[in-house]
Amino acid sequence: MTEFLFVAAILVLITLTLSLARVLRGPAKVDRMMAAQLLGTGGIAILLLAAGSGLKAAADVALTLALLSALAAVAFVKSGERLATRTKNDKQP
Amino acid sequence: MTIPTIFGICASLLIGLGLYGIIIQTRVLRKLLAFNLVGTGVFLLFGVIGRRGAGGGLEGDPVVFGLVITGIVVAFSATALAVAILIRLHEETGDDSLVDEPPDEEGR
Amino acid sequence: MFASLTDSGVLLVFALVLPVSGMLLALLTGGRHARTVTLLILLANVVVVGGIVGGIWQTGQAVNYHLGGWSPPLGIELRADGLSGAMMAVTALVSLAAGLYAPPSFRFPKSQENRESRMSFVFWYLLSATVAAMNLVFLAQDLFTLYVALELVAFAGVPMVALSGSANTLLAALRYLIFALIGSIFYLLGAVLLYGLHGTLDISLLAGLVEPGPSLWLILAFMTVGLAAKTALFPLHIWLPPAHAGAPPAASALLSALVVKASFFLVIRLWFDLVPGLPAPSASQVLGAMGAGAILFGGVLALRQARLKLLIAYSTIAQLGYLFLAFPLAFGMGVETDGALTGGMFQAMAHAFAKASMFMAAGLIAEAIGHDRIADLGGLGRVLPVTCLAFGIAALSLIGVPPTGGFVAKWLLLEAAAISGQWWWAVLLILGGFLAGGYMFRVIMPALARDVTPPTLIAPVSRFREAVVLALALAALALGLFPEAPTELLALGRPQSLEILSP
Amino acid sequence: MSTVLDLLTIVFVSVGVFFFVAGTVGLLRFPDTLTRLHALTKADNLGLGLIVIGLLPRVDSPQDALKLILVWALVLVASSNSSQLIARKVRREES
Amino acid sequence: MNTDLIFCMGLALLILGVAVFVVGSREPFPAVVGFVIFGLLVSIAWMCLSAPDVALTEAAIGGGVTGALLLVATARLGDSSKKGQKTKTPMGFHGLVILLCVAVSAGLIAVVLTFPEPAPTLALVALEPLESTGVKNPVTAVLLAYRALDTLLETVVVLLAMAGVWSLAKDSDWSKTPLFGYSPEPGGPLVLLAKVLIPVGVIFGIYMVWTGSDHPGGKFQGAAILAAMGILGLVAGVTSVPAVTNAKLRWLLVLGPAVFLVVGLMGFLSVGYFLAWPPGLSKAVIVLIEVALTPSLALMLGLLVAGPPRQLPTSNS
Repeated sequence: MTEFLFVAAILVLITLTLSLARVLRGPAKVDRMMAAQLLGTGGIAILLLAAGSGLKAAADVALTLALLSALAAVAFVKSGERLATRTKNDKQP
Repeated sequence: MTIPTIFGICASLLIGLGLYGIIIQTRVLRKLLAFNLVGTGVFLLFGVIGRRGAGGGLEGDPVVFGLVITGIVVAFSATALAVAILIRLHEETGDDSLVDEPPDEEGR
Repeated sequence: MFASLTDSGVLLVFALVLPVSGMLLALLTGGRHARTVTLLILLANVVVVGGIVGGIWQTGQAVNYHLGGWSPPLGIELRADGLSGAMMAVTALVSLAAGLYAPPSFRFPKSQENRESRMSFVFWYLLSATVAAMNLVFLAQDLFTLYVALELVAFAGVPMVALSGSANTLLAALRYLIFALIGSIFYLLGAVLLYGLHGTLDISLLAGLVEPGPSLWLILAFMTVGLAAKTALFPLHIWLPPAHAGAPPAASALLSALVVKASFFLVIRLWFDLVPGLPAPSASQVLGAMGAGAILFGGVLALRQARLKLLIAYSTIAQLGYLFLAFPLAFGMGVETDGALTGGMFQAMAHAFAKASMFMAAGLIAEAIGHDRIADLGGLGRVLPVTCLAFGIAALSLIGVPPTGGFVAKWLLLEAAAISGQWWWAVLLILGGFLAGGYMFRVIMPALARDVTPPTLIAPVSRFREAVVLALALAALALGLFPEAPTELLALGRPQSLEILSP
Repeated sequence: MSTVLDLLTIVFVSVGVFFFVAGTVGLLRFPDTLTRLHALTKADNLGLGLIVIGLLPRVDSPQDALKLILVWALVLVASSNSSQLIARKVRREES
Repeated sequence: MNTDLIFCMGLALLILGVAVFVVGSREPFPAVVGFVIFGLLVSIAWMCLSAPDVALTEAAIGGGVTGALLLVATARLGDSSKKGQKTKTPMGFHGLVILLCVAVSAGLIAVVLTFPEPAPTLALVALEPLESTGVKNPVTAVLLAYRALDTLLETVVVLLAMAGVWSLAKDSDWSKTPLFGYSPEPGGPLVLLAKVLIPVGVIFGIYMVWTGSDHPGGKFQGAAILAAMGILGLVAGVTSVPAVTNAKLRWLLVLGPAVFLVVGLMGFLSVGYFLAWPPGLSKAVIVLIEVALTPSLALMLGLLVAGPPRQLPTSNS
């Protein structure tokens, strides 16, 4: 059973790698931020799977991440960034 | 290949990569990010050493893990201080690189 | 098991607890009280350090203390040998002098009663912090505690650089912080690897465990380069001149006299205590070559500065170079010569007094005549005689003219060069003396000139502050007049290998 | 009994992981920001929720179960709120 | 090959990939987003290394609080630098730097691969007196008994850095309050979010401190979570910071370190050593110190992020 949970964790890890592509490509800041949010949720999922396989403390780490990923998103929105702006290097490929 | 070895190599590469960033990047914020990569690499390396030192029913060397926690807090304080200076510098000069300002003409 | 309160080891604890409580009290009381509290703490620190030095002197051995009763490798040990005692004494005196000199520079707002101003609060707070950090550097025996100490030193030094808040000083502070951070993280990397190899961070335990080999050389390289960057050793020096020249005079004095010595002291601990004599002689020659680069480069640039504070700052780079000559002179030919270490430490102490005096004198000059352009200092000796006298004595010590502390330092280094047959370092020492003479006389000769109209004073100079500056210069002189006691102190409580070799 | 619970875990976790994959594909393939936002909220809320349900049979105390559900609830609140914030701001900037 | 090994390898590769992106990305904003993700992945790596205490610290500080700090910093610094980008590094220098960094990494890998077997460790030494400290979490015993000095000094480091941040205020702003980010718009989903998250976070932060003596967790993790909640409140406009000259604020900051010092000095009287805890009362003393340190530390960490005291911006951005 632990094996199965690890396989599931590996699969989530692969989806994280894929959504990393959106962080890399942008184009708008909001795209990068959203992809980061998905990565955050994915990380939480991995930690919960670890907690399910007996690593109890992983649930606390997941809870911490859940609380703090919200902070990052809020700081981003309120920081006065123009979200829809594309970053400079994307305009000139 | 064991888990400590994997992360040991990962940490070594992080340190080299971060050092490259610190030297090459001209903007201070990017230097700080690179410095944090080096810091994380050093802490991970320490963690690897701690994991290797598992024994007596413990899954790692608690002394190492305690010190790493201290190190992370110290590195954070350093980053926060640097960011604060950087923002203040930016307010004064509108710039955020370490390129020289024209020096003060008048001695005080 | 029960250590009584009269044990001199307890004083080591108070050398840390006092300045830390000074920080807490300054934060708590704020305003005018911060100054009073800090000055009292600095005085008490002089007494405590005096007690520690007395303890080392009487027993002839290092004083140590196991915190919480836990002994290494699990716990942390504080240990004061002769080197620590001497450096702590210098720190206590210089910081007290800075505290006595500073008040007029950091006035309080007149309108409100006990409301504090930014600069005064920050300065007094950082002064206690500097003393705490320096004492910790000299006392800690644990490589990780020393890492925390290094960060404390940096976090106390950086805001001091930026105290005036101008764009130039902010830039200098930022640059300094980045060098300091990289330096300490590479120092930590070395410490971490040592733990991985030997399972302890205690210096004296490690000294019995380390074995020569590629791993050790890599570790030593990381730690030494990291610490050299923090000491502003050539070619990692670029951050220093703007940082030291831009701070208020009392802060510049602390930065140049004390803060850069912290990382130098750790290089000494590393090479002389952790791996005594293990590295190949060629490694110490590389350190010496960097020191030589600093002496020449710093000297030449000091010759070309137009402003007094910058000249003094570049002279710091050159004088720091001498410190690193101790390594090739001690280990360069495969034989350990004890005089080299003593010479290096003498240089550290004499430079601390002389440079603190010089920066504070420059501060008085700038306040009195409104600028510090070297070209317009002609005839200054007639209007500010005491300040110029202090500056002159300090300059003689930096040049290495007898009978100053700087002379003893350079003489001991020359002697070590002769004993170990390394004539090239002797040539460099003499050349460095000429350079220092050149840039110092650029200031002193015009100041003594009789045929020019002296600059007009725009503000009166406090006699008391002049006395403080002069006292520091006299301390540098005293080191040269009475060199026996400090020499003996430096040799106390040292590891066996070096004691045998001492004459 | 345990095989039934194991089967439950396998089914729910698998479907949860599937939603993560779907969300990622959406994030990569959908043409514009707001549809991507839509894909994202679906994925993390549903995917994580299913994984939590799948793991519930495996915890050994009610506190631990509560913790898992709390994590999910937090992610739900945080992501829906921040998505709303982001969407508002993007709309305002685009108009 | 085992699945856990495959997972760790994938994770290590992903960490390295994100790190390359953080260093290589041309613009600062994507690099910072990359860094936040990096922190998240590293905290999972700490779980792989069986160090849950560190994983919690990294999740709270490395990912969350640092992330917020850097995101706001990039926004205030803007996208382009006036002078930085003009200076091109010469090719020869670039090559030398690459050579240096490759050499550093290669040297480190060589040391890692030749670490002694069996590994030297203090695990057994640390375990032996664990019972006398009364706590069950050996990491807490390290931080508050065997190496309590490091922890005491670390709070001093944070306090010093915080004063360093304050020192950057303009002279006229000294009696003002630290502001984080921009002045918030009242109402909206943000306030709701803050009102839901903050109570949960505060409870969780306190739980973290409370559980720390026996299970993974402790004051640093708890304080970081509390600090994060404070920052969230600040951003949402539901909490505010008093002026840095405020006496109550100063008291609260000093409280933790002062209790630590005083209790440490009492060790002289009870056991005969500074920072020694009386046998039997060890756990009580450790818990007392943790409880006293938490609010001070949380405040320090939050104020580190909040920046120097500033005048409220008059014009709306």
